[in-house]
Amino acid sequence: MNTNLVLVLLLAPFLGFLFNVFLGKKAGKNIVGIVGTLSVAISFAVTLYLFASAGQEPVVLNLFDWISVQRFDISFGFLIDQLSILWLLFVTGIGSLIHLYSISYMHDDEKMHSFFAYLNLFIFFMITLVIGSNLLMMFIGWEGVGLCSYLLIGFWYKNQDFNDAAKKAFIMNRIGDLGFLIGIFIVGTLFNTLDFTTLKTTITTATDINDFWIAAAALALFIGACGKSAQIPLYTWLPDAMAGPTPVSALIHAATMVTAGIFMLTRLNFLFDMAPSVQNIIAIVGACTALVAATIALVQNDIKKVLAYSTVSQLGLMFLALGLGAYEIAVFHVITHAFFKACLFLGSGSVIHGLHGEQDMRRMGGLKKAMPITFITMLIAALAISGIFPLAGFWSKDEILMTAFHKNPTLWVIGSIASIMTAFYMFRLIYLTFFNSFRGTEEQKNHLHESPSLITLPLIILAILSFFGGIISLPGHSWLNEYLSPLFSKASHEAHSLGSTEYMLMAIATIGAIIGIGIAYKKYLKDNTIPTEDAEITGLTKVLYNKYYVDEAYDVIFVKPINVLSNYFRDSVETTLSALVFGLGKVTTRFALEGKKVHNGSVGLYLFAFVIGIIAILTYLFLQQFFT
Amino acid sequence: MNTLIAISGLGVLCLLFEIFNFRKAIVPVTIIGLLAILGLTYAEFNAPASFYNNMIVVSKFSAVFSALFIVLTVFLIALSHDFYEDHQTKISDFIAIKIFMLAGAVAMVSFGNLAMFFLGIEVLSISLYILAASNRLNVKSNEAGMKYFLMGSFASGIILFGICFIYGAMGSFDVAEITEWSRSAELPIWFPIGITLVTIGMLFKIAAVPFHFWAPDVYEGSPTLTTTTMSTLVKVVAIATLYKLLTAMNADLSDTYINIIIVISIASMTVGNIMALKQNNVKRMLAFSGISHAGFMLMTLLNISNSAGNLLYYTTAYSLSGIAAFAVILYVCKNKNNEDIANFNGLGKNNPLMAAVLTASLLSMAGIPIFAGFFAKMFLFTQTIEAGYLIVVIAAVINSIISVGYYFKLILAMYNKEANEEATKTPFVLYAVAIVSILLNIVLGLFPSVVLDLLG
Amino acid sequence: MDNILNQIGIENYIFLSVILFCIGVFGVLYRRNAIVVFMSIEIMLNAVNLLFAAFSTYHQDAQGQVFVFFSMAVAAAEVAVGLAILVSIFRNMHTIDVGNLKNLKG
Amino acid sequence: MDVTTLLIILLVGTFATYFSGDKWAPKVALLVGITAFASAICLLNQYNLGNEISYTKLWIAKPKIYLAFQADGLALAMLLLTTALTPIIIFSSFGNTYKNSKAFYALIVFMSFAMSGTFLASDGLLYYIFWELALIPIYFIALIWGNGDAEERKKAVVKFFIYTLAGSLFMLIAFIYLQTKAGSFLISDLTQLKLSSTEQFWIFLAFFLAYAIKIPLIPFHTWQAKVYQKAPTVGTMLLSGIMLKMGLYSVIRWQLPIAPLAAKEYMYVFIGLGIAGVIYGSIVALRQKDLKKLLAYSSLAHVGLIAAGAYTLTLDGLRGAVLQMIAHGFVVVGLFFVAEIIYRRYETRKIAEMGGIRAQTPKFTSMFMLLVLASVALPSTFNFVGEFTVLFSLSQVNIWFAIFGGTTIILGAYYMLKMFQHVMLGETNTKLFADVTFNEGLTLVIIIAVLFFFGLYPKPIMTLITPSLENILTQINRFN
Repeated sequence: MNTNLVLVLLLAPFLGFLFNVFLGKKAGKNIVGIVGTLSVAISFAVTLYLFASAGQEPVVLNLFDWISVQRFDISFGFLIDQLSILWLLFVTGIGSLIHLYSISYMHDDEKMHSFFAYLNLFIFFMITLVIGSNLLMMFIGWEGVGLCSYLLIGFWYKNQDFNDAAKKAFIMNRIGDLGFLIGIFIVGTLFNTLDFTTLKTTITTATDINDFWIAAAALALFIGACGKSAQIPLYTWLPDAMAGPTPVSALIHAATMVTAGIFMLTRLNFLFDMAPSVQNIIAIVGACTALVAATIALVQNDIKKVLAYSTVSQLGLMFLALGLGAYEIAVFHVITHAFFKACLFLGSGSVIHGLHGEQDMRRMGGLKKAMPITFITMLIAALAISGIFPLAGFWSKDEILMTAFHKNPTLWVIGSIASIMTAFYMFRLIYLTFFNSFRGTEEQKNHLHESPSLITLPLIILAILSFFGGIISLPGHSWLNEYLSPLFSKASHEAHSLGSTEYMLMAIATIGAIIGIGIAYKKYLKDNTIPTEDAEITGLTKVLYNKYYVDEAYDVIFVKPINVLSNYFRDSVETTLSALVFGLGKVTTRFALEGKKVHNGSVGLYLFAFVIGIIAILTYLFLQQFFT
Repeated sequence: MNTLIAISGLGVLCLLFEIFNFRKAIVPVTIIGLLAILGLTYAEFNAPASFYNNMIVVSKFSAVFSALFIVLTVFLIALSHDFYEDHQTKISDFIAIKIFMLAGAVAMVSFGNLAMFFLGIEVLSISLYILAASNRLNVKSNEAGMKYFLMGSFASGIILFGICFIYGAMGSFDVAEITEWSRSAELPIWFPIGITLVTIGMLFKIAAVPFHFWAPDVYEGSPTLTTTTMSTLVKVVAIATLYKLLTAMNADLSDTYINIIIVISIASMTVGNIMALKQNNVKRMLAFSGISHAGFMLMTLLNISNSAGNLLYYTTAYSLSGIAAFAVILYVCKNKNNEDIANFNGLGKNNPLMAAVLTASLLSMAGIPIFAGFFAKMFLFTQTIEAGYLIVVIAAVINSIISVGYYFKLILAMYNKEANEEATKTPFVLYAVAIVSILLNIVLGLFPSVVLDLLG
Repeated sequence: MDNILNQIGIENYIFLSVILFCIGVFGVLYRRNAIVVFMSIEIMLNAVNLLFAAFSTYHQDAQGQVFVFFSMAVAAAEVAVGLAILVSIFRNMHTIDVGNLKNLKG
Repeated sequence: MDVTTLLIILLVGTFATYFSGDKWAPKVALLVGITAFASAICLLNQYNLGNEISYTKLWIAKPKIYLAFQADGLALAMLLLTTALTPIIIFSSFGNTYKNSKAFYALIVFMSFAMSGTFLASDGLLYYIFWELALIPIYFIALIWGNGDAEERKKAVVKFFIYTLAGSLFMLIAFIYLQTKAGSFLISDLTQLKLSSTEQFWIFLAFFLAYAIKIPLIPFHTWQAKVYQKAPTVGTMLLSGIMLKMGLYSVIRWQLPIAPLAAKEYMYVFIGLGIAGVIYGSIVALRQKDLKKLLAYSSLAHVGLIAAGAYTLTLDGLRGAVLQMIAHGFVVVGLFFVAEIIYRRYETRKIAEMGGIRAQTPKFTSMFMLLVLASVALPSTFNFVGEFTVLFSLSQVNIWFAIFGGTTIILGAYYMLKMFQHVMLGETNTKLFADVTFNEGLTLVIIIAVLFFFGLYPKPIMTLITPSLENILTQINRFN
């Protein structure tokens, strides 16, 4: 394959970005939409070509030397292999769909051109992240997507709360990024290279490896992943990120960017395989995140918040898989999740669109007649995420749970509970949104309508994908595993031969899901209970509703102290320091004032001093004479 | 020798001018005369000799310093033209006195015999007493004159006493003989006492702590032009003479001496600078700054055997910037009854050129590159460190930091404050003197070797 | 040659003149009347002159005595100037008290 | 072309500017600046051709002082920075009118002359002279054309002057002492000296005082914020963009090679100091109410990191430091210019009185955003290259340094974004904010272009500076 192709793949979105930035306003909304979407579609086409034509061997393209340090040079280069192609496929694919969707969704916004500009820029950076040939190239993309997410979360910048959310997202990511950087430093120091291919060979062949430093590197990198992929303790930014327009939430905060962490770990699987201790940490963190997020999602009333937390918990499951060393399964779940979560978000977007910006599920209900397509698609996606046979989610989630069961039953338990909850809150969402009678204002009621085809088309496609997505890796013979196998240092653990345990586990999982759905059905369809208003929420629910008060805790533990410290430094330390410097001057002037009193103009005194001087000198002379 | 005679002759001439009523011509003629005499000195520079059985001994040292004195006097005379314009009748007297003072100064640096030294110093001092008190109707001027006179004659007494002891020890006034014997024989205790007393007398003249008390009062009280004379010419003369005296009497100073000088030098710097910080009267401030500079000049005595060049350079740089500064002060404080810093407010706008000159000269005194003052200090520090007195240098550095404080007070007044009245037109002479002297200063900064190599 | 000096001894001359000198100094320090101060200074100078004479005899050398003339002449000139200043002060301030000279200070 | 030509151009330019009168002074100054830049490029070209660019001539015989200039890669890099920023800074001031502008612009040109001299001089005393000379113009610029209450300004400026002078005088002593040892001030001789470790310690300290105040490192930074705030923006740009690089440059050029033993022995102390500066500066910047002060503290943080990098005594550290110097030079000038642009329209520097500007000014917003991103070292900006290299070198010394130093990317993002949010975002401001004029836009575009070009392709600069830095390293390591 030739360089130009890759450059096209990379630069198409960038050109789209430039066009929308400089000409977008003049060109008019339709052109903007078309250009934006096309530029991504081109990349998608190229990706498909690569996918079709690419051989087994990874291809490396080095454009030029970028940064040099004493130990090694870092080249500005790209690496095309199975993993990157796979990621490109759904990044650009879903990307194009969401662009398409946005054309209609953002049509009423006067800053549509900048919206598309940012989206294109995001795709550009995402591609860079995926095809970067070394850690630092990946880091460019890594920070770049962070930037775009900042820009898009704060897209409606007139609302300072949104801006705060954006800032929070960027800074939390930065915390992770520091970890990433440190990881890069350690890796560079240990192996004198940041290049993936070289690293792989070095590490796999290396004989004497300092386990501690490997672990340190792995841990640092994992912190980076936590930042991007919203794992405990750095997950709180993701729910707030829902401030951005819904397509953004779908693209960046569900399907693609947040999976960057998984991508990175998978990329560096050979490194993490060297650090089992860290893998355990990853698994545990993943499991906990899955559970915690799920519990929070149980009681949220903002439709997007529910989805956001479900995203966090799904990401948790993926990390659980990574922690267990089952990278391809994680990847599998990433893909399926991309399908159904994107679908869900876009669906919710369609709903919000239909209700003119209403996001509170307590103000919805009974929409299934008004917006049938949205309803159907979302239902499919919901079933998929709940893990109902034979939808995509079932396969991927099941694989994870099976692996967990084999490696560590407790984690399996946690995972299963999380997925049961998932089933529950997803259907809570479905029931509250689409069933029973409409609870919104009359005015909204009259305008209820199905969204235009530009919105529904992506929904349908994604729904189909989330229905059949599972086939790429069925137990027994998994195309995915074979496709990815060259990546992994350890022989990829073969798909479980379907024994009795496996079937039993599948059964348990399905039953669990059904139970979850059942409860939701009983509570929200039969009894038609509507979640209470914020004011009356009490007890455990209140704690969950307020996300365990984690944000508040962070505020108290980190943000406030820093600001207090800042004030203290500004008002006390600074003034003291400068007072010290001025103080010297003050002291001397003090002396001067005293001195003025001495020079009191009386000749007598002057002469007296004169004589004293003489006497002093003479006596000193004499003493010298005598004592020497 | 010829220099001395010529100068005295010129003095007499000035007096005659008054009689023949050539008042107008007096200043230019004197200046021309002095310049001619400068030529004479150049001749003497190449031909060292001694006259009247060693009463006068002309050496490179004396010749160069006499030249410096003459140059300074030229500036002073030039300034005096419009300074005395409102009492023209006395101008010839004043100029004559200045010339005689110059004669005294020359005698002081080229003495070969303590008698000559004493006469020189007295001629200088007495002329100064007169100049200090010259503004008869002004109480301050009187007071200044009186104070200076009392303390000055007291100091003369001390010097005389010292000379007497030296004579007692050596039985001769001839410097050459004294030097000889001071090297050879077991000396009576009187000799060091004598030297010390004379030194103290000179320290008084250069206003070193603790013999400095007269300086601020006298500087403040005297007419500005006299202050100029004191702070430039007289200080230079005194330190040069002291240097020559000590080199002549006992070339290698004993540690005792060195210690005394170190203490006095550091004390002078510190007291001078600190006291200058809180002065509102510019002349008074410069008096204290002069005291601190005296401290710096004393550092040359620490490495006495080979610091003649540095001394010359330092004094030249210092006096040139002094002349420039005072020229501006004369302009600013003309027909004002005081010399407070307030008078300088807004000079930067009213008269940028003069302001620039004053700034430059102050920067030179503060020792900022490229002005000569910086190199002067630099060379001083170098040779002091070479002589191994790092402490003194550090003290000196700390002092130069303090000194910036008050020099910049003036600069700030000029540029940062609003003027309180309109600019007055500047007489050409002031411009000329100010600019020429500051230019000389800068040139010295760019080519230090010119002066430095005169006394290698 | 046996002159009076040998009988008394040079030291005594020195002591005498030192004492005289100190008297002069103290006079300058403690008297406030300008005239008296002048006189004290004169005492100092004359003490020195005495010593000069003594030394010159001691050394059998005329220079000392010549020097005395110098110093006397100088002293005369000095005092002349001093008195002149004093007169103008008296004109302006109607006092000859040195202690009152305190306009210049600080 | 001779190395002195450039200096002569600038010196003559100073007078040309002054005598061209108030009306023409700005244009003449700009012309001079550009000419200087061109000649700097010529020098660079010659250097790349492999010519020795140096000039040595005995100036004063005793003590031996040479008129010695030498332009190696490092010096050239700094020279280019100076000569590139000078015209930009002059051009940026075209929007304002200054009373007695001929003097104003003459001083600017003179300052750039002095600073170029500092970077070029290879004789200790000559270097010191230029170092001091650079102080005079900025003193007057800040004093006469500064803003805010005259008394306060006076206080701040005088403090700045005396403080920096105090530092450098001790450096002078050190130089003189070295001269008495080596017999000349030439750096080639001074770096030959075999000083005892105690001597080195004291000399190192003397230098350190001068540089720590100039750079400034905590706790010697107290002059900075106030002066930056009070000085006219042009002055602030000169100070932050070029002048504080003089200190850092001198650390690399003079302090480390002359007293390496001390540098090695107390490495941790000085790195620690630098990093403390990073954290302290960032935290103080968080709660600043005045835009210029905030930027001042941000640059305190950045130079802290640079200094830390320089004191690692590794090639990466030095290289990163130099790269970061240049990057920071550009970005900080840009940011101060942004502050100036806002001031021209709103006549305030209080962040509280801004906000809601973005809606009115798409161009300005995006440029400002890009500058902010550069200053928080987003990858693909020049600052990232520098910061990455420095942090990497720190991690070589001790990983904890890298971790604590790395907090700059978090805290930096925090205060910069916070600032951006409160200055630009929010409900549309009632006061009208005209978008950037052509001049302003051009200035910013140039700066941004530089930042991003070298961010993606820093190789030219790296290849330029690396050999000379390797020389310096060999001098540093001559004791072992």
